Amino acid sequence: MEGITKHFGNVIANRNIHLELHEGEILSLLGENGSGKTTLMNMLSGIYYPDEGQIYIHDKPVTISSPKDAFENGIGMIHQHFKLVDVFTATENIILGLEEKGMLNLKRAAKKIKEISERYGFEIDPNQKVYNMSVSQKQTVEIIKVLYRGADILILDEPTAVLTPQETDKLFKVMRNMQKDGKSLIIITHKLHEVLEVSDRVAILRKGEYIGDVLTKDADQQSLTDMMVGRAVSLNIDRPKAERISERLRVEHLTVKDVEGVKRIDDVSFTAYSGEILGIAGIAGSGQRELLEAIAGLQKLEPESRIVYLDPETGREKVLNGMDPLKIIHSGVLLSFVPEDRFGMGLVGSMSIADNVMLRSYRRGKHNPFLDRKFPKALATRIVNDLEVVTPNVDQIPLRRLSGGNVQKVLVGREIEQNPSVLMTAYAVRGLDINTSYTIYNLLTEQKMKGVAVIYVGEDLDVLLELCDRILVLCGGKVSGVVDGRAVTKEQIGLMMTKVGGGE
Amino acid sequence: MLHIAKRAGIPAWKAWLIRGGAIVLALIVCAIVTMIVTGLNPITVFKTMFDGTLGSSRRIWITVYRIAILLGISLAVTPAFKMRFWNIGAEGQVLIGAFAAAVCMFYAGKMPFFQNPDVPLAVKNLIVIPCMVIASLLAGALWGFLPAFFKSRWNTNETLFTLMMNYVALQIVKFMIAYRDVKYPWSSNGTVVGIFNSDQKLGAYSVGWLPEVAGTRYLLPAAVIGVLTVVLYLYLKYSKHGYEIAVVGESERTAMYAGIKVNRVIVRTMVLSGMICGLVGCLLVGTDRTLTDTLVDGRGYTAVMVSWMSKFNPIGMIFSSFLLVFMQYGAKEVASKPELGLNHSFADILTGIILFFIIGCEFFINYQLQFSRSKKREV
Amino acid sequence: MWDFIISFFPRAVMQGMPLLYGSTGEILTEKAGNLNLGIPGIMYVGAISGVIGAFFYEQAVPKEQMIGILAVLIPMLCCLLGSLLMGLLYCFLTVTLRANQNVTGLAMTMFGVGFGNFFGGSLIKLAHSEVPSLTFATTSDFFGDGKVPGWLAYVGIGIAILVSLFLRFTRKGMQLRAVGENPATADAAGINVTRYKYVATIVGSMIAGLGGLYYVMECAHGTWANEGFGDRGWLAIALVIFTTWRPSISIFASILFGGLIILSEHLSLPLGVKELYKLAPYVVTLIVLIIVSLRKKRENQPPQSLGLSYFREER
Amino acid sequence: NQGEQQGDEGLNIKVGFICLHDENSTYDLNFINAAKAACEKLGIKDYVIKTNIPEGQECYDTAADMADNGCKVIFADSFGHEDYMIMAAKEYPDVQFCHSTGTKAHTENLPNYHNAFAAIYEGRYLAGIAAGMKLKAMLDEGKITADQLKIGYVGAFTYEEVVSGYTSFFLGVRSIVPEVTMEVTFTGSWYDETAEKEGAMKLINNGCVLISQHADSMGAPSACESMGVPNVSYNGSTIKVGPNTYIISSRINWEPYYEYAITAAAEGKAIDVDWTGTIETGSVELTELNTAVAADGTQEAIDAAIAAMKAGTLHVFSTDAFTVNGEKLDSCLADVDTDEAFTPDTEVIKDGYFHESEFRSAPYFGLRIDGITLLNESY
Ligand SMILES: Nc1ncnc2c1ncn2[C@@H]1O[C@H](COP(=O)(O)OP(=O)(O)OP(=O)(O)O)[C@@H](O)[C@H]1O
Ligand SMILES: Nc1ncnc2c1ncn2[C@@H]1O[C@H](COP(=O)(O)OP(=O)(O)OP(=O)(O)O)[C@@H](O)[C@H]1O
Ligand SMILES: [Mg+2]
Ligand SMILES: [Mg+2]
Repeated sequence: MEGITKHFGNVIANRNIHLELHEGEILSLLGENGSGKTTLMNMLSGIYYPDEGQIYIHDKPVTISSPKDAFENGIGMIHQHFKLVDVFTATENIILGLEEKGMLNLKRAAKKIKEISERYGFEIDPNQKVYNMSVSQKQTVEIIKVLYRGADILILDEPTAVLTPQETDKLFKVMRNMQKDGKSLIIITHKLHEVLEVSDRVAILRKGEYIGDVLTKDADQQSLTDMMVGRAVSLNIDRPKAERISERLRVEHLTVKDVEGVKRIDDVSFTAYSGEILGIAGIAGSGQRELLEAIAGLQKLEPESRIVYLDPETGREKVLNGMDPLKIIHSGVLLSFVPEDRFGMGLVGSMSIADNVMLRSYRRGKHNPFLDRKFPKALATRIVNDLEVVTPNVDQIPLRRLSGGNVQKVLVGREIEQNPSVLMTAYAVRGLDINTSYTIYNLLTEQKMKGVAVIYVGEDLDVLLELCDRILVLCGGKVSGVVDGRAVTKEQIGLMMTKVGGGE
Repeated sequence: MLHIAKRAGIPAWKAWLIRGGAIVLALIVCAIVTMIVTGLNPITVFKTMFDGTLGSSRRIWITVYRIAILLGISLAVTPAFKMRFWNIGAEGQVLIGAFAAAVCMFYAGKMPFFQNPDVPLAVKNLIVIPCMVIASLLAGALWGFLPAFFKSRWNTNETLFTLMMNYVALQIVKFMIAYRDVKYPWSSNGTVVGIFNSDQKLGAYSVGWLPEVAGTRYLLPAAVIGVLTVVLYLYLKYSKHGYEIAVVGESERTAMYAGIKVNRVIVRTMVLSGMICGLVGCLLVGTDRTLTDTLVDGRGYTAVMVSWMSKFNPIGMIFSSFLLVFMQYGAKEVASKPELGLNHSFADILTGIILFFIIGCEFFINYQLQFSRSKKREV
Repeated sequence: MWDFIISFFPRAVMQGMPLLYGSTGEILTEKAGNLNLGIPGIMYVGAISGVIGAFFYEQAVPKEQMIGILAVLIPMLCCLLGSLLMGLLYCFLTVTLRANQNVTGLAMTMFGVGFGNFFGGSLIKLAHSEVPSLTFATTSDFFGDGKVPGWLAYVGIGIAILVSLFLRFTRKGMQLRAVGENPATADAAGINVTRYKYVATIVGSMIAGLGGLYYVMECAHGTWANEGFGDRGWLAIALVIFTTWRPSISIFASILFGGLIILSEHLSLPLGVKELYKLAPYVVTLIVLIIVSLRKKRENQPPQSLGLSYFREER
Repeated sequence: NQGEQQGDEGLNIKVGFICLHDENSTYDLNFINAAKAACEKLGIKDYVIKTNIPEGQECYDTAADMADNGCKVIFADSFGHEDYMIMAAKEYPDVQFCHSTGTKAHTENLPNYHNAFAAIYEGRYLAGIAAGMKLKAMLDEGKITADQLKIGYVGAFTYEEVVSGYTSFFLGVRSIVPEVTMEVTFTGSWYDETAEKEGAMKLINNGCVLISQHADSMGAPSACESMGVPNVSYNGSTIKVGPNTYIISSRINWEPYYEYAITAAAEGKAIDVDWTGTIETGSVELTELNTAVAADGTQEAIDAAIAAMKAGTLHVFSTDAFTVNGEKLDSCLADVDTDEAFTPDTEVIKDGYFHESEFRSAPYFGLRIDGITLLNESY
């Protein structure tokens, strides 16, 4: 790729980028959020068309103006957000868009899929519907989709963000198999240890510009980070021990079923203490979301469940069972919750920052049917200033126009401003770059020191191990164990995530 | 290569300029179409339209009334739309409200108390008119409640549900009109029930008729709708309910997260929508003093477009309603000139053209066209 | 009883066919993610375009010299052309200009019905008939005798079956469904979303337009009168949900609806009861709507992106 | 100002016509054509025809607007317009308001409000003769047997206008074929193509060998044509729809009335409170006989009947011609003066026949005579 430039409105996503990919290599693309990695790759895969610049394959100039062109040139991309049709089977998704003659022959396609999976070591049921699949199964479908088309160049955009370490290892194995097969791969990931583990070479983008590349064997985490951010950063998380530790939230025999009647959470019991961060680890979809939502009053509980809140001032117990979020607020329980899907739950994209901040507090003044906008605006301004949110204003621009990190800061900021006594966060740093992530870690630690019981659901085990005081490991909706964050190793947790009890 | 990009945002004045331009363009196209079809000078045609809608004080009042009714229905559908609830059932909600008001008016006229000439009319109306208002509010509310209830419980498709409810209301009204004849099979009445309480010899004369204010019966409904516009504007923009509606419209899960009872908001908002529709129905019956199955005359659907065209802004709806009323009834005026040889469906064609332009122009507000410069490699 | 069924069934089929055409067209359209509420208007335009074709052919050629093939083809082609243009307009507004589909559809219905009645009225004037209607006695005889469903009814059933097979068993059909479910995915898979949406919607419009022509030529046995078609277009849209997006089921459902429309005329109900009875098609639709939503089967849900416009660079 | 321009060859008066629909409705076309013809004949250039005026407040508004604009005679064509015409008549005493099909003029006692209708039962009787001749011919040719002598009639509502119509038609048929019986089905609508068609289909399936109708669409004629059953039409010739089945049609011609009323108004003469057009005034017409279908001698039989009518020797509703519940009537009270309860008030049988359209112009013949089965009155 030579001299690639791409604008979005006034934003320059890529500026004059030169990037090379050699045959049979695994290249890591590294950069902060919004540095333009996805955009660049999207131009390779034909989703976007560059404003300027030229792409060459085997030194021949090519024009890629649609995904079809990309396939024809042997380029396949696994997108950050899966591109699958929910009501289709794996096979249907895989052959989608292929221009073969004749009637639809799903049997033949299924056979070919079996062949491919055997060759690279996938496990897949070709007739399973996507809406019944786990995240890693969906990703497998995505990869096979690309291989099925005979791609020589594979692009994987943050494939590991949603995988367990074990699944990640499996994926890396597959990637190496492909590499042996002579294919070239580009992988985007924010996890530096993965970069170091899997790739041959690392290319770095910063603010839409190409900074340079290094061979992986010559690099380490610190040097990569420095290159990415443009200055030296410290990579340590403080983990002070809080003094006033007391019981805050007691969960007993919590059981939650989904609409189909399947138990998503099965007899979970634990206690969260003020002044500590309780980490929750688990494979994606092991019940983390349901657990937090159940506490927040957004799930229907089975009768044996009990959620007890201990009031920090009076010390009295309050049972939260059967309360909806409104009742919880009204009963004076100070519960804050940062959900994983920001716009799907928690924020309103088309409203301003101030109106979003108001979401938690608009009920103030019980008997006044009208809104008080002054207070939220002041609060929003404070959040913007305190957390360095980059935004033109707080009461005009729709939140959706802000960058992902800034949106997340608004969300976290609002929840902290509730002065909670329990703060739950789900994947608070998903998709955020290192800098922003650290800001958030510090905020959480600060809250812990203030005596808040923090529950932190995370995917990056390294962070969990560095940040949390205790870690509760979930496996298939059951508690696999609760361990001390200072004593446990990554491997132990990994084992517990896949097997209840962790192999004893 | 032509490339479409989303605009980062556009100043409000520019957006309205684009919309204004689209309307002007649409009017030009309408003029050309009229010219082709009738062979007439478009100026004459527009003059006829102007004359027909604003040519005398009576016509102005009628136009004001029509605007008020269309505006009222548009206001009614707006909260639901803001909530992304595709209520195309205003037609039925207005009609059923009108029906309820008509029933009150009709049966009041049959009661001895209201036939008693010694009771002053003001007293009678003080009883009947509130009854009519309440009855039509309730009827409209029911028509709004049903689709909302099923939507909130089982996510039943509301577009179709409300559409079907329109027909249910229509058939009920037709039945009511037919029923009157079934009961009195010797009647020589047609498909109409006539003006309610119109027999001057009876004491019930003019019971339930909305009073004339300042010499015109149209002032009262227009004033009611005027007040309603302001109230709804404040409600949507500054009230807690309005805020909840906006949140639910954007994301139900976010609303739930914030402790908003989504089902309750959906039902509450649709009941409100239905009630406003019902009230409009009551105004129609109280002013027309009769009930026909063509009372609403498709305005329930037109209102959907008015509301959307104005970006759900009640103030903007005043102008959109004016534009549509002017075009529809102006074109009817043109059609009623025997020498032009047009029929009234011409109004629908013109309105359609205008709508297409307004619908299309939103694109230029949200997106921009760019000519991308593909730079060759400099070796 | 049996006699009644024998004489009633063909009537029900004839009344059902316009609905079948309309719903098949709308299903194809909705499978591409376009909720076309303009179908009622498109059916009017289809009908009047066919009528215009038939009118001028009958005017131009004396009765004895009319050729069957031409008498059938000219109205059909005119009808297809008229509804094609309407479909094109809808696509241009919603796909290219990404306008709101609900509003566009409603506006198209208003326009289409007005268009039909306006040109119907103008032709009636041209025809100088004593009663305001147009009659194509000769043309309609080529379509059928008006007693039992003619060949165009079988064409309608054939189209419904073909569309069913197309959606289920062909590659293009699968890709079309993908476009309606998740256009971003389809796009990334190299499917030309815009083209699929255009083609499906336009073909759908043309099928629906034929329903209008069917009504004029068979149900009304070759007479056009303004407003004669009524609100059948909306019933066709209701059928789409009624049949959970399956044209094959729509064959039976449309006959059922057709029967419901006219049953009261054949039963000799008292007038008042009859007005209430006319609620039947709507109430039945409401009940089915509720039942379908109660059984939350994934496959019975509308296409996921139905009603939304797609812009590749949106996120 | 158009009025000033015209020379002295025509009447200098401005006239307004209010129509329920436009000329694409069978019903209104009759009025519109008559209005144009009358104005042309009288040399009136300054006239307005307002179409699509619903039977509600808009009718009053239109009438008042016409009066404001200088119209001196205003006509309305639909039953439901009546109340609103009366309302306007009270407000504009200098303007003549003429209402076709209405019933209230003779009780309202307004000097400037008038009703008009035509003795269309005479026309239907004559059309019935043509039908009877056809039946007789079919019987003679052996196409049907004597026990198949059953005819059908598609009516709109169970009102007197319709009852009077189908009864006179039936009496006409029976004057030729005494054994005939008739089935009547009602559609519950003045215009419903599908209902009329299916109603006719039902009658044909029931064994009716000839169909007539009193409803406005082409439904019944086209059903007859596809089933090959002879049809007697209404409102105008439907020979194009049914070249092989259409026999004849009766219709009202409104032109004589319009001429009469406009001339009277222009000359300052009083207009009849109730004006009934007859064959003699030219208001009741038969359209051209379709000789390809009609039996030989039909024209002669009709002409003879017309002569007898004019001579006063033939009365359609002669009490010798029909029985009710098996008995010949010598007295009948009809509801001529409209009131809420439809109480009969006037003795209408005198001199051996039922005096239809004499005490007011609109029909009031509501008797259910023997030989006719009403399919929709089984409640
Ligand atoms: N569709 C779009 N419309 C507008 N701006 C966009 C769009 N896609 C990307 N951008 C902007 O382009 C820049 C680069 O975005 P890109 O998604 O390529 O970053 P990234 O490096 O992949 O980030 P991340 O690590 O968060 O995935 C950002 O500033 C982003 O806001
Ligand atoms: N849909 C959009 N339309 C217009 N502008 C957008 C859109 N999305 C993003 N932008 C612009 O792009 C900028 C960067 O957005 P993006 O979310 O990619 O940031 P980022 O660099 O990834 O930031 P962060 O690291 O905080 O996630 C925003 O400030 C915004 O102005
Ligand atoms: Mg980002
Ligand atoms: Mg990215």
